[in-house]
Amino acid sequence: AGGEGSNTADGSESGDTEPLTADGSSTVYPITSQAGSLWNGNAPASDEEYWGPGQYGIDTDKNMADYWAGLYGFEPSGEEGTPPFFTSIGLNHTGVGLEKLENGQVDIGDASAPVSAEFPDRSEEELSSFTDHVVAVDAQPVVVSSEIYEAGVTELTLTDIQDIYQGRTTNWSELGGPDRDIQAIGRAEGSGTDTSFRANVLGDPDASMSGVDSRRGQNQQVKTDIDNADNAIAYIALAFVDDSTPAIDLEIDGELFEYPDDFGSLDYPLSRALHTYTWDGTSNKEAAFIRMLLSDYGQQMFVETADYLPLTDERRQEELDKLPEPSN
Amino acid sequence: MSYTAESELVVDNTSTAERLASAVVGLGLVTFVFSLVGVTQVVTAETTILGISLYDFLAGGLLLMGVGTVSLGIGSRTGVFNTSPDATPGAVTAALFGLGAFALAGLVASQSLGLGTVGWLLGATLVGGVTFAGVALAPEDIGSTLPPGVAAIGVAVAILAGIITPAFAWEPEGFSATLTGSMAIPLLLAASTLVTMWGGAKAYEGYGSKGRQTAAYLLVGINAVSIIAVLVALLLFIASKGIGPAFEGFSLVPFEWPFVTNGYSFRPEVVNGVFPAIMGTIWLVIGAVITGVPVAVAAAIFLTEYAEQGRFVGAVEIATNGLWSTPSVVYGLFGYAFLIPRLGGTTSLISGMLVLGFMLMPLCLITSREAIKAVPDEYRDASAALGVSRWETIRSVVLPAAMPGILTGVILGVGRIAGETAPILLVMAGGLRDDAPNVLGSFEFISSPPFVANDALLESAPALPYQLYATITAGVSAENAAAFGWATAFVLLVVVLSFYALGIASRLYFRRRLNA
Amino acid sequence: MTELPLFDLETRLGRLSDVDRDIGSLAAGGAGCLFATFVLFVLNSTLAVIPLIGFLAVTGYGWYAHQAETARALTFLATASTILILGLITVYVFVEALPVLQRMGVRLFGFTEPVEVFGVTLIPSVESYWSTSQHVYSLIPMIWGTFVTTLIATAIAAPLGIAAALFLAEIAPPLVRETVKPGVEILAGIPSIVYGYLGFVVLNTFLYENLEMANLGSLFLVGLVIGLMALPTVVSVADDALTSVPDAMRDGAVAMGLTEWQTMKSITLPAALSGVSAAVLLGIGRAVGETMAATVILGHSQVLPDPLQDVFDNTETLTSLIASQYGNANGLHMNALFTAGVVLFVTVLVLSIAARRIELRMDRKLGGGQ
Amino acid sequence: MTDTSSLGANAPTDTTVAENADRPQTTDRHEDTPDSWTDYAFEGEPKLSVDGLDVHYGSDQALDDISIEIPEQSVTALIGPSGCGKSTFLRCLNRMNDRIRAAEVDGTVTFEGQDIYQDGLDLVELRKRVGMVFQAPNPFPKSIRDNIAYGPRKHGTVQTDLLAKLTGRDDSDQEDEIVERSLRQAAIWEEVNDRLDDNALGLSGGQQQRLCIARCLAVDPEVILMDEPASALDPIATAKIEDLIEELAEEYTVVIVTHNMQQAARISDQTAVFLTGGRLVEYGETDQVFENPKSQRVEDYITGKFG
Amino acid sequence: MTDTSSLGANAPTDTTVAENADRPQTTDRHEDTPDSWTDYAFEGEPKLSVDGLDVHYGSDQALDDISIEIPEQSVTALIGPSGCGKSTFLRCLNRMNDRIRAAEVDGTVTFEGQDIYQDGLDLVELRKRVGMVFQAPNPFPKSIRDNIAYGPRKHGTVQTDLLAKLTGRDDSDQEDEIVERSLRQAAIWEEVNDRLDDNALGLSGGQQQRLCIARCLAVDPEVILMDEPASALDPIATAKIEDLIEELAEEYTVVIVTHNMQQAARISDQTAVFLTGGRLVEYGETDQVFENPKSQRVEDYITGKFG
Ligand SMILES: Nc1ncnc2c1ncn2[C@@H]1O[C@H](COP(=O)(O)OP(=O)(O)OP(=O)(O)O)[C@@H](O)[C@H]1O
Ligand SMILES: Nc1ncnc2c1ncn2[C@@H]1O[C@H](COP(=O)(O)OP(=O)(O)OP(=O)(O)O)[C@@H](O)[C@H]1O
Ligand SMILES: [Mg+2]
Ligand SMILES: [Mg+2]
Ligand SMILES: O=P([O-])([O-])[O-]
Repeated sequence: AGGEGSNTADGSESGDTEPLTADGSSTVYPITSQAGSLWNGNAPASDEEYWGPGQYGIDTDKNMADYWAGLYGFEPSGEEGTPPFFTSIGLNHTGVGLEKLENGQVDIGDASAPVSAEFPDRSEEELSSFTDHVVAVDAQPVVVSSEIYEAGVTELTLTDIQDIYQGRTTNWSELGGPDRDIQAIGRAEGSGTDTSFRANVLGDPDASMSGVDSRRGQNQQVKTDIDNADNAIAYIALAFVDDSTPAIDLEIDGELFEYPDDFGSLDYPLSRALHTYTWDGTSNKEAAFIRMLLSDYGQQMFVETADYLPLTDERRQEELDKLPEPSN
Repeated sequence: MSYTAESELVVDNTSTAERLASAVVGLGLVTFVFSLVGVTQVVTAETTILGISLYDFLAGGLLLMGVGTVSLGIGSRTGVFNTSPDATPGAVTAALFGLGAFALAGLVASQSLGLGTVGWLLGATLVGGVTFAGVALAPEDIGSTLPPGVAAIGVAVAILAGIITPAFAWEPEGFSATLTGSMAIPLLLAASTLVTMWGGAKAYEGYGSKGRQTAAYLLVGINAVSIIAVLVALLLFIASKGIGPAFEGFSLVPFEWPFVTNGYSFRPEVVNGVFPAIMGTIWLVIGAVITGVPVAVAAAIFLTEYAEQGRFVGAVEIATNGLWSTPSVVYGLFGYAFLIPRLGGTTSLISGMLVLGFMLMPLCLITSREAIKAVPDEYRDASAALGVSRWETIRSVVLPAAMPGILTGVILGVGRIAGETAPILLVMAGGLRDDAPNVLGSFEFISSPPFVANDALLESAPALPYQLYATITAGVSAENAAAFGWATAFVLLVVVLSFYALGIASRLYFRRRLNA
Repeated sequence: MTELPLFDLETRLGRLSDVDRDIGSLAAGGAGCLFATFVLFVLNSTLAVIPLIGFLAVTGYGWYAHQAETARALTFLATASTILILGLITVYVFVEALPVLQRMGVRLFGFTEPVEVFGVTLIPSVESYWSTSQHVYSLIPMIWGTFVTTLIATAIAAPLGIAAALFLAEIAPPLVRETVKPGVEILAGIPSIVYGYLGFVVLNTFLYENLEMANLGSLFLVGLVIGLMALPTVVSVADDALTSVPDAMRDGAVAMGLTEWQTMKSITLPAALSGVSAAVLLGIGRAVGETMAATVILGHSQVLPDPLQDVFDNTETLTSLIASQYGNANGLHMNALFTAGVVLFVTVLVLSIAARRIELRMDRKLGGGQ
Repeated sequence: MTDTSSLGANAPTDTTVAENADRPQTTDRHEDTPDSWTDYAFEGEPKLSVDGLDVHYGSDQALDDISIEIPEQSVTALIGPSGCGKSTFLRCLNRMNDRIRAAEVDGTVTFEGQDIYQDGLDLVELRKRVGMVFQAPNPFPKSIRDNIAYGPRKHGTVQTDLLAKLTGRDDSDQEDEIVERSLRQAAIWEEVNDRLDDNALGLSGGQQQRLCIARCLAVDPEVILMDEPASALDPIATAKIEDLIEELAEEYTVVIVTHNMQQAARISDQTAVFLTGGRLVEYGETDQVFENPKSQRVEDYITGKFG
Repeated sequence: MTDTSSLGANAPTDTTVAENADRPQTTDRHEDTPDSWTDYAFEGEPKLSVDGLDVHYGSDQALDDISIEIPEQSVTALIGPSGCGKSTFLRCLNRMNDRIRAAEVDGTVTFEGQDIYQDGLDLVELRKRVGMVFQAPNPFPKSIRDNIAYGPRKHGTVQTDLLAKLTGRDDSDQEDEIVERSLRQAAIWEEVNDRLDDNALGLSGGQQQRLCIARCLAVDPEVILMDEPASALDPIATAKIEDLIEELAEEYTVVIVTHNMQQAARISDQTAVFLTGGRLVEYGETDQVFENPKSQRVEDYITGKFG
């Protein structure tokens, strides 16, 4: 039931109850998967924990998915566990998600880098069918094994990181840490996180990364490695930072960005937008789901709980304006 | 003491030497088991026995073994023990000891004494050569007890005297790994125990060809038992990790088994399960059997019943062997390049079925061909002599008689493909959270070719092995993901190994019935 | 007794030709339909279903009217399909690899230094081994990784496996043998992803901690796991080879006053050598083609270990390259993955043919006495 | 059948041996007795007649210019040392040799006057009418009933499959009749009638062999070829089979290969002696062949000087 | 060895048969002749002596209370119908029965006065001294030379491996000597001396069998057990083996199982006759046993009434 990819914005498909499918970025995954699973749960309005519309200034007694889908004319089911249409969220990389979107295999392509950076060879024209929706902001942190952090490496300069990933620094002792080889972990080439890391830190999406010791497919795997190792460094999505994978402070051009306080700042050079692309405009089904993500409810419930930064009100309004108008 | 033409026909075997040798071997077995467990760090240097550190304890045992073995050799040489050793322990033994000495001397020279390449090579060659010559020229009793005895005493002393402690660390040049004391001690203990036991076992039989046999049996037996033990421990480990989560919320009355009947929901209050993956695997197997088995059996019939040995059959044999040995990931690539563009342009259940069917085909072809070949010609002759045509004979005599063998092959083949991940990675994928494919309910007639459509077949579907892979990529650090993974691994193991067990049991059963 | 004429030349010949004509046209029709189906399917046309229906109809009628001939034709088709499938695999994997094969040429096996013999450059250098952004693809690190893991796996599985097979086939008491042998065969069925999971979750960290390694994941561990994985297969196949040595040979040696061990070493094992080496080659084939364990355990970096012999470093194998990169590959990058497939396919094919040759040769050499 | 029990080769009988010893001892009398036995005359048309039959396996000659005529409703025994081509000859009579790739057959064999090696011959029909019983009992791994009914079912004589039942053409009764009659003829009915649905492999060797004879009879052949049908059996089972063969000869034409000369002497009406090289050296009435062989080599063979 | 060529069981000789026919025909005379043949007296100590030997395979009794003494440097033939336990008996003499799981042996067998079934017996040593040649030739898949030298090398009689060469103890000459002597003794030297390095599997059946005998001789045993060593061979090869056995008896003690009574009569000094049920019914000088058997059953057997 992968959508045909030829969704139009005219709302004529309101009767389409095929599942909404999304795939792509492991960075965006925590947001969309949580949203998708609660959507499928279709909690009643009385469910304070997962829906409770009153808390977000929404006046309705409909179930969760019934409400958001209802905005675009989908018939409410009124039953918990049965949304007007189901969602199915896959886990991959940005590149895969965008490709599947292009091939019509999914309705939404999750992306942690803009499509222009993922497909640098293509002209703007060729990319025009990708319809961009930014739903959250990630301030990509650099994390190290907790042993390294505890040994005192809590702060690095941008140059240090470039040196590590380009193979010029290979031992923690050179950076004031213990005498241990550095295990530089990277993400798979073609992942949004890798693309934006190269662009933001190494200065070019195609920059060489000869210092990488291993590459992993998803943020989740990277986190497992950092957990298990005692000499690793990695770049990861904000959602994956915790005590076992501490983020270090970054000094960039003499300015120190401390985790977590300064990471939300717009100046933080490694911050990036998280996208949910649709193909060739936005269908009602897609709009219903994305509108939910952009709402207060969505930003608090999915973006903040995943430890990402919500959009500013201004930017949010901009994004909401891109969506088709609700039909009721 | 070399070979005598008229050696005793009956030898009195109960002697001090025999008792001493049994003690060495017995002590060795215990030490070996503990050392092996020590390698897995289940027991460590901190483990104590009677207040003594485990490793000191084991080293003490090893010391005794070493002394015992040396005494056995000297006792035999001086005639205290009645033995019949050969003139020499043989070139192989000498070479192995020489090699060991070469390696050891090389390590000491390069790592401890810090000699350069030329230095350590020279030293090592010298020590190795002398050892080789010494062992080769020594009488068998001395040559096969002194070196292991001395090695054992050396290792034991090194451990007892604290030369090698858990804190020991040796980073070999050019390797990004370090041999730590916690690994080195049990490994050294295990290795020297094995060699010493070998010497002891030889002495037990009074050397000679019987001594060599007993010693060899000891090592070969330990090897076999260890292999089985490791593999079984592996299964038990997975079971111990997986049974708990797999049976979470299990109840018999009313029957509930959420892990097997639920899907994956991410909702904290619901037990996540693998029902969709089980269904997916079932459909995959059904599809693969439908595509692969009839073709395989038909080809096997043609090859055994109709074809004359010749070019064509030769080519088919090469093709079958080629298909049989083609790596599964190459099947995946083939499916990606050939099937996907022709079957909806996306990863799909049907592509998975076909690719696994292609993989299943050579497996079943080979076993079916064997099974049909094994049908005695007498049956064919008898049928022909009754004036029954060839095809009728195949249908009503040959195939029924070959059926058990064919079936066994199919079951084993299915077991193999049910656990395959690599091919479906490229052609089917399927997410953690996909629903169970509803193949039967999705058939539709349409007006344009191909006239029948089935969305469920053209979509990705989850499958057990892929699910396990997805669990790994989705991050084992996520909450409960590890438990979910173990449980999935356990269920996958149960499914696949059941197929194997069934196949092997049926083969044994039919073989036995045939022989009876 | 009804006196059926054995044959009656005139009527029978007449009928025969009728039947012949019927069968001939059926065969032609069926073959035509099937061919059309295949061509249309390859051309990616849904119209393929129309000749397919035709084929099924012809087959159905044939089955009803001329079962024996139809059955024979169908079994022939099935047999021919083995060649067809192998052909399709070869063609499609090669065709997909072609763009990169053309682009890279011998540099597909290029090092970062040019390979020179007497000043003649055989293989020009590559800037880096694997760069998807510059579209430079050299398989050298992957080939090295596959080679090393296979070597380690074989070094474990071959000697230990053969020794265990000797134990099972020749030494173990019958009761032990009859219970352990099926057990070993069952163990051969443990799916590789399960080993992978174990490797990723448990072994990776275990080795990392206890060998104080620089990285999680290593060629060494992959080799170890694949070796363990291949063990039951090697044991089981080698055991079959040993048990098939006729008892008469063993009896001959034992009756001369040789110990069982001497008999095993110098008679049974040499006599079973073809089967035993087939077992080992089988194990090697498995190791070369093993995907999931390598993919899951290795950290994927497409460079040669530094220094080269450092088996505790991460590299890539041919299989894990495909499995770890197919997901985000497109265009030339995807074609490059197919080149890895080509190398794998050819290697394993050569191994399998070699195994067969060895087996035939040995059988011919030993065949006389059995 | 004449009483030939005293003709066992080992039992010292009358003065045959002494007489023979007086005859001139040509080392190879074969050359001068090639056709003496074709004189063997019997009443009526031959059921099978063989003329100038040569068989080669690749370059080995297994049969060398055999000509012989076999009368109806009698037992013809073929004897000779191992490897002399007895089995090969037998298999030529119902073209079972076609199933051996290497075998090349020249010459003519006629069955009721029809050449069975000509083109267009219906092999299936031939084998229906010239049945065969093999050396080792080879029942199908099916029930006793299915074994017997196999031939008739496949030939469409009886129809008992599901389709037949559905269309109301069930011939079960007729099938039961055939099964009983065949088993009775093969003298095994009493032993198995209460377990017709048991697997035939559960029978003893002798029972299996009689079952195979019954299976052959169920197809209602005219000639029965038997290749050492008793060689795998114990004496008691052998005796039963021998009795059976004598009975069968009242209705069928039986050709039997045996390596046991006493057996040939006991049960056969005429005997053909083959010697190494695939040559037929003597053929005639059994009494005649055993008591007064024309060829020295046959005599040597019969008295156990070689073989 | 006495001339026994006229004693062939099939050849009508003197009036033995007639005489026997006059004797009272007790259906089972076994009971009253159990020990008569143990009276068989010979000079010197027995090489092998068997007392009260019983062998069971599971619940089947293969040998029933066998007692017999075998003299040195002679040929002892064991004859009897198929399945009577000849092979089983032979395998008891060098404990090859130990290799058959189901076999259970009771009673005593002594070799030069030593009980070979006692604990602590060196099986390897026993089999070195009591060699065996099997029914089907079973050469090792090695060169002819390696086949012969195999035993001496493994027993350390000759040392020709690399180590020995390095340490200057090369016994190649001695090995060559052993190879030649053994092959000569087995009457095959002439046929193979120019291709000692060819694979032994390339030899003909008869040559292979003689090679196996040579292989056995190379170990220099005292007793040679042979289980139907000529049954797989053609008459010419058989004749060679028979000659060889007669020669061997000058030096070795030979015990041979055969199903061919003429063979037993031709080559053996004493003959033991086993009958079904694993009973030894007659044992004595070969002439005596063939010409004047004490038991009616043996006579029936020898004259071919059964078996
Ligand atoms: N299938 C075959 N391929 C090649 N040669 C064969 C084949 N069958 C028989 N022969 C050869 O043909 C000759 C005659 O064989 P045949 O089986 O007819 O002899 P036989 O008289 O039946 O012997 P036996 O008494 O041993 O059964 C023999 O030399 C035999 O080796
Ligand atoms: N390995 C065995 N397992 C079970 N029973 C056996 C085994 N070997 C022989 N027997 C049985 O023991 C009895 C004697 O067998 P043995 O082989 O000694 O007879 P034989 O006199 O050598 O016969 P033949 O002349 O056929 O070789 C037979 O009934 C046989 O079935
Ligand atoms: Mg025959
Ligand atoms: Mg025997
Ligand atoms: O967000 P990514 O998974 O593409 O890095």
